[in-house]
Amino acid sequence: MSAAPVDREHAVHLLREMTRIRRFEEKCAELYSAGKIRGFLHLYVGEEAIATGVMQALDADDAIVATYREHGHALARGIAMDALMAEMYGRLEGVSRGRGGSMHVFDAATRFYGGNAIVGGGLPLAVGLALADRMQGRRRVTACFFGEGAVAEGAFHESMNLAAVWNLPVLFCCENNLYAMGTALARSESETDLVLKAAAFDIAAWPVDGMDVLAVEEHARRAAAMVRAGAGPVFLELRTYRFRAHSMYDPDRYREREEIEHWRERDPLPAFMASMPEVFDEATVAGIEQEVAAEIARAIAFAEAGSLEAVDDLDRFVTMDEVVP
Amino acid sequence: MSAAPVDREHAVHLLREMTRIRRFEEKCAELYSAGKIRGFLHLYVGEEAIATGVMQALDADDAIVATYREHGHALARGIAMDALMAEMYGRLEGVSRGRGGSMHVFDAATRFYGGNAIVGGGLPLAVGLALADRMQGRRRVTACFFGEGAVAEGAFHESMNLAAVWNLPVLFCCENNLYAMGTALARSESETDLVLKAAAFDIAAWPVDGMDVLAVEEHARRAAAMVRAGAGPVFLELRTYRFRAHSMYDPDRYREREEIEHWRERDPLPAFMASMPEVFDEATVAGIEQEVAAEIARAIAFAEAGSLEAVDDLDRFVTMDEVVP
Amino acid sequence: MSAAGMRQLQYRLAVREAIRDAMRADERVFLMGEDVGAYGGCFAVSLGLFEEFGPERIRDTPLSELAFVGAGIGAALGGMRPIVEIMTVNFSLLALDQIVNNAATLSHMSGGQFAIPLVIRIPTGGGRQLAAQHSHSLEGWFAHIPGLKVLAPATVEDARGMLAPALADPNPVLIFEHVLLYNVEEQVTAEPAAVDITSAAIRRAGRDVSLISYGGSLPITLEAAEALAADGIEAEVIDLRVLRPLDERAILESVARTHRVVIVDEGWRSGSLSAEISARIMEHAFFDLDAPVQRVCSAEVPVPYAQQLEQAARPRAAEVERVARALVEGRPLDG
Amino acid sequence: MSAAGMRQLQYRLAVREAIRDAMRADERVFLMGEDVGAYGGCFAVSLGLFEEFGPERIRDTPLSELAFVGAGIGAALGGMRPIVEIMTVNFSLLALDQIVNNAATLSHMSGGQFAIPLVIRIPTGGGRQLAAQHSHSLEGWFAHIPGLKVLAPATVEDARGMLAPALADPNPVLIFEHVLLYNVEEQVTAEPAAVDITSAAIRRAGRDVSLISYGGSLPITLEAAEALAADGIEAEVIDLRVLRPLDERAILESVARTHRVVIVDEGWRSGSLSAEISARIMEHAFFDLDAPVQRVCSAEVPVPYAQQLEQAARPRAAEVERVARALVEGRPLDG
Ligand SMILES: Cc1ncc(C[n+]2csc(CCOP(=O)(O)OP(=O)(O)O)c2C)c(N)n1
Ligand SMILES: Cc1ncc(C[n+]2csc(CCOP(=O)(O)OP(=O)(O)O)c2C)c(N)n1
Ligand SMILES: [Mg+2]
Ligand SMILES: [Mg+2]
Repeated sequence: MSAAPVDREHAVHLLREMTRIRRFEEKCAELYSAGKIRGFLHLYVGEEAIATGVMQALDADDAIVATYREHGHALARGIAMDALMAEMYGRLEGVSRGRGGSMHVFDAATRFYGGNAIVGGGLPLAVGLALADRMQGRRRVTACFFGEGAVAEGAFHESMNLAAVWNLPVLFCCENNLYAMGTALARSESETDLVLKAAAFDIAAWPVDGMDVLAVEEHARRAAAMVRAGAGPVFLELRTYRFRAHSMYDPDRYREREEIEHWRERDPLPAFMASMPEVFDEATVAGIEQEVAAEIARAIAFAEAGSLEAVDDLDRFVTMDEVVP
Repeated sequence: MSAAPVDREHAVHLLREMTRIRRFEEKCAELYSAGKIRGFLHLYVGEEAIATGVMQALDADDAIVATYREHGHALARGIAMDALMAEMYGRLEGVSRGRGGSMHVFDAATRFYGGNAIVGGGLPLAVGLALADRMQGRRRVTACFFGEGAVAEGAFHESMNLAAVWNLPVLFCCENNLYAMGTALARSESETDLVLKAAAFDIAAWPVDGMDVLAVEEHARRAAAMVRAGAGPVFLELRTYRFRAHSMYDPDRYREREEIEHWRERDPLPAFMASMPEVFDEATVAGIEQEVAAEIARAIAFAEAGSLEAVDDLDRFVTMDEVVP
Repeated sequence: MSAAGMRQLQYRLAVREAIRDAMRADERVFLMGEDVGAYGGCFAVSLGLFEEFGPERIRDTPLSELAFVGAGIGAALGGMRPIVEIMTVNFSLLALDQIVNNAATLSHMSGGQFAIPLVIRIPTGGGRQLAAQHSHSLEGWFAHIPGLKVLAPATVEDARGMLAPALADPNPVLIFEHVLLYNVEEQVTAEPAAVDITSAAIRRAGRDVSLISYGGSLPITLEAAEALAADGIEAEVIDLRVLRPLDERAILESVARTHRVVIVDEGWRSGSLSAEISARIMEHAFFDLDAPVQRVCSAEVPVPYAQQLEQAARPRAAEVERVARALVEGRPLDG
Repeated sequence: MSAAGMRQLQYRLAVREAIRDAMRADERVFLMGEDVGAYGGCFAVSLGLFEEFGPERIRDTPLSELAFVGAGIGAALGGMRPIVEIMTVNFSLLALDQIVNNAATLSHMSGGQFAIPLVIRIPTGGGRQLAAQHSHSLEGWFAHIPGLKVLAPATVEDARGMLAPALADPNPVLIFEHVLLYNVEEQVTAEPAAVDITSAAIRRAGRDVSLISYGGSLPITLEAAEALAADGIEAEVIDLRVLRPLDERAILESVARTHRVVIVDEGWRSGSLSAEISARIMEHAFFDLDAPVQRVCSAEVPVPYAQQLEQAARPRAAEVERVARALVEGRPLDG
């Protein structure tokens, strides 16, 4: 556990955020089995500390680019849970009018640029968003989340180099959960030390314990400060593990029980609670769980009550009539 | 100059090979101005030591994958100059029936797989050729030539990783002539030490003086031996310079005269001659030049006398009727 | 197995059997792609093959579509018979350079010195609420490229039978498997019957109108044909099977029999394969036509997640039926 | 400058002037691509702009087509007005994932939250003996993708005038410049005239047959029209200008006037844009036709280097003339 002192209020905030994600994801799994949510569903259970910690380091006008496993990032960024749930339901009231679903959460208000279902597909977008900031003299950060599997893609290589050679304000957040679907990192990368990948581009990089929310926050703040100060991109390898299968379709045949158990023992929520017993007494924790349960209940009610976009609007926004936002 | 002892015969062979390339390229430039050769023409003048040196390390059944700047590789590999010249002329007697031209030299007999006009496009092919050898238990090497500009392509990144993670017999020969068309390496790569690129894949790599034919041969032999022995891919950064413009279209506005002059002083042909005065007396050199001049004259005569493929054969080989070779 | 040597077989298992048979028959054949091995395949097509053939021949790849597709081309040049699986058609966009600039050109450009006996299997199509980056139908788009052969098995028999001739073909062959077909079960002969990869097939006889379709659209086309039959309209249903090169003769012969055509294609309407078929009929059977050839295609939108929107964007049996009926009854369709 | 405020201008310089004017008028506009700066552009289009605007706004990129095209999308999302140059159309295959999966989908998929005011300029086409990896004509292929707009300036005026409206458009706009047009010189108004990016243009009036073409094929189409005119056959020549969305009305109106159509398209015949145009005429103007719509396209082969082969593979004026003449004289074309 990191030694950085945190006040009670902030600690509670962090646990609340992680709990919101954890319970939201668990509920999504249920709703998927119940047929309320369709398509592909990728859960963030086990990785909550990363999105939660990194978002603490970002300002309101910074940008986020994420993947198909982005519910946690969306919630931690402040996207309303009800609009997020409505999106899962494919409702018009969803963040993307129900057109994107689980893999395509977008929110212009919080500069959340998706939700990208192409592995590596978001990295070039992040480079471009950062380029726009740089050319317009804005001191904003673009945080780009992707899994370790994306490191094998050409898009990773080209984007890292572009960001570095142009000295762009991109915070690359590699969520290394050791598996890309069923493929273990060692079976897909000849060099498994991802920090060395960044070295090939002369990009500042270091590993972070992705199961420790305070460590993530601390390192994300340091990295974001460097990026914001104009030091160029930074690459963080956030070491974590997904407690559930890759998606609801995945029978999870390729991981050893022991390995899963080992990581479950490092569950970021209990670990954080245990690290601050003075803060997280039973009452506090129960209070958080109650708030979150209520929020989720409201979100489901909102989604259930949502409407379906009219089929006549199918063609809307294929092309735009004006520049937004 | 490297200290490896070379016998007279071999030294003469090396100079003859480099001279064949040098004079062939100079003649191609003339013929291009005369309108005999069309399309894009990329000359290898200044880089002769690389193709010449590396080919010494390859066996008859090894494979070569090159780029659009491949005349030198083709000649050093043993492709007949007359068939090569006929290809430049677009003649049916050309190595590729006149269909490929300067950028697309192919020769099944010497396992020369082109001639690829997509920067980085040859690397995945080389990986596949090596994979086939590995799966069929053959101890062959696939030598893949590409320029330093290709290092920025996703294809480079993905191919290096595949070759390494599967431990494939690929000899990656990066011809670092400091420019990709008009773009200096420092303007296109945040990390200009290319050996560090290979480190990101845990691939054995080292720089070689590409202007010293003996050094190239020595290091290529060592690298090829490692690859052949099953040690996995090796990456050689061959440092060189092109004395001429990128292509016949290039006004060469982006390089300093001094820089060009500096490198011309390291011209691999005179440098090699000067390093072995006991071998390269006037008579010997004159003899080589005469042989080469005669060979080129024969090649031109052959090309001039060549025929044009019948227009009715345009559709031939769009799809094949049987597997060849 | 039922009597008469027939048995019920699922499309997914048919593909798996075809891969297994090919690998047992020829040492040079191997399967390569993302999660085809330990995971068992994104659509469980290769489930169990990893155990039988091991990691060398059921080869999991990193997420590097461009390089492993190119490696498939190189391996074919090197004497192997690779089956490369691209997990979903939209990811094939990352490998298009290798497919179009290399696989499709090397034989011709080298003057016939090299053949590329490569098979690329690509799950394609929408209908599963996977949204705009996982629901493309690009098979018709690939059919534009000279040097490639493009197959679209629409039946379990073709799913099982097309792989062998594709592997025997000296050219790059792309096999598009529609994701909605994987769970389809049909009666097939116990032993694989040899099928060609050159001709279209008549899936239903009928003299009133030709319904031309392929791949994932065949089921709704047959459904429409049944509905029409209930009203005495007999539709001939053509399954193209091979999208490149097109079996033009089969198409024109059908037009000559029925004089009316509706093409059903899941591709986005503009520039879809249906346009090429309509243009060929225009050029070679114009005077056989009693009415203009019609098309039922996908709406020209990125495929949305919401079920009602996705369904509205896809070709539907009811629409095929409506258009065919109007053609036969000579009612105007425009406007 | 000649009288009447007209002047002679080269296509290449027209594009350069358009870029310069756009960059002077709007700080957010910048040009990004391989060797657009220090080198002056592969086709010398951007020559001199580096000196005027500097390396930030005339931005040389590494050889990373996928990432810098994606960066263009991101920069557009971030408030810039990028002009991304892909050096040659065949390299665009490396960037297709970003163009098709991101640029074409984000607006629709996000429910209209984002626009992508991005321009991508792509030199296209063959005819310069650059062989199979440098001579593609894929503009019609791109026109299949919903969410994109596709332009093909065939005249110097359009080369100069289309960029401004393309930059003002909130959507990704692809501008295909045929490499054979760069050296073309034409008389244009001294000051750029405003042109639309929505409609086709009639480049020559005539009542006997419609010749529909675009981009690099317009010159040979006009050449064929002149040859026909010498024999009293008056062809109406339509320049599509916009390949997506097609100006269907202009096409149908022309058919209504002439009742005969030849489409000239440098794309490979099968699945080229010409097929879509033929299919649209089939659907909406069938009964206006006196004869089947014909197509003159490229042979379906990887473009060869040898001059006689490349020329044989390309659409030629003589062929357009032959086909048009046969149509008008009512002679059969088949076989
Ligand atoms: C280009 C591309 N290839 C393949 C896929 C299929 N796919 C979806 S997620 C995934 C695994 C990605 O693993 P990783 O990047 O580590 O992220 P994680 O799922 O572990 O968070 C794969 C292969 C895809 N969506 N895009
Ligand atoms: C994918 C791709 N992008 C761009 C080009 C245009 N192009 C041809 S050669 C070249 C420079 C390549 O430089 P390098 O790899 O260093 O090789 P060199 O020419 O110096 O030998 C470029 C940009 C191309 N052929 N392919
Ligand atoms: Mg992972
Ligand atoms: Mg170079």
